[in-house]
Amino acid sequence: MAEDPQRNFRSHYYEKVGFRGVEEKKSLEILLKDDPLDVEKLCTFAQRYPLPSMYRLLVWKVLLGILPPHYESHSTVATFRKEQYQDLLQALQVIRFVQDSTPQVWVYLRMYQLESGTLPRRPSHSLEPEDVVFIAIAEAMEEMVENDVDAYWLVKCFVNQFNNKYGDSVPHLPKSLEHYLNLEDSKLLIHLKTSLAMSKLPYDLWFMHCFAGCLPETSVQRVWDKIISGSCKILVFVALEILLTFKMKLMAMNKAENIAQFLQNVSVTHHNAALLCW
Amino acid sequence: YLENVKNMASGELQAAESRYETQKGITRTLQCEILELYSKLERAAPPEKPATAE
Amino acid sequence: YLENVKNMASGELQAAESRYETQKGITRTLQCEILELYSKLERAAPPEKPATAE
Repeated sequence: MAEDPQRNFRSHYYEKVGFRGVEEKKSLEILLKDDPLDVEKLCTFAQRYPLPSMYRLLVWKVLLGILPPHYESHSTVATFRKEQYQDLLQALQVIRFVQDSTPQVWVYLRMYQLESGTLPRRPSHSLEPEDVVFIAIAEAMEEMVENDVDAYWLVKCFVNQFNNKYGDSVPHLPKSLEHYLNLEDSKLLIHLKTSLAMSKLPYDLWFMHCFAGCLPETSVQRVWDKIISGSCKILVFVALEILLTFKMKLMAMNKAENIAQFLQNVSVTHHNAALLCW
Repeated sequence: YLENVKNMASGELQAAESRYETQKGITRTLQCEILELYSKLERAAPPEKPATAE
Repeated sequence: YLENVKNMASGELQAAESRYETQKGITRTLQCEILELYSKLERAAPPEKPATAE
């Protein structure tokens, strides 16, 4: 990108006064005029900028392969997707895994299990850890997306993509967080280490639930923009941001349990502006 | 352009394929359910004298 | 040649379509079977007191 200081200043200014993304929106609109869509360019865009909310659903679907790059195929493929959803739902109703009273995210979980051949023998079977992750992601997605068919496909493809692409990296993310925290604020790291909190941070919530239910929806969407477009590093940086934002509070706590508890509940108690501005 | 047509077709074909595979998975699940229901039924109402079981 | 590619693609899609429909027919049959088994089971072992039905 050409570095025009004047323009950058303006963009910066827009950001401050709430016009953030006027230029980004225009450049995305140009990309969306391509037919077929250039998936790689869309990924690059989403890596750099938050997606404008009016185009987020379309871009996510294309990046996750729910819709193909050719606009001409969209209606045919959307019909197939819908039928697949309905087939699953109907089968689950017949075998009584899904009833009218079943919460929507549970319906999604059962559909996903049926598709991946992991449906338990009975609905009462207790949840596996990966089911808990699925439910958390599904709950957040359900808030973001109105249409059930879209929501199911997005959760399913998000979870699949995440596991396939980042499954091997996730175990290393805590180490990576430690590395960056050491660079940014070694005092805080030392404090967290001496209080034995480093191993007890809410890593599941951050690195597996991808901040679902932990950050405000708009922040989660921005994190997911990056994940869907091909990088899970963002998870480390957001976790780092959380630690730095609450440094004072964390420094005042000495018990690992208290630190872990505090960070686990950050979402509920603090919608800190700093978390929205990265 | 030709490549384009091919890619377009493959997008649709993949979606059709996924719909089919899911349907196959559904069939498998339903078959298991049927077997289980039969065995439950046999336990509930032994086949020797199904009329008296009620 | 282009026409050829298009025809081939649509042929493949139709084949996928028909495979899907067949599978769906099987599913439908199995679903009916399950519904029937459930109703038999309920008659054999009323859900109110399943333990005493045997």
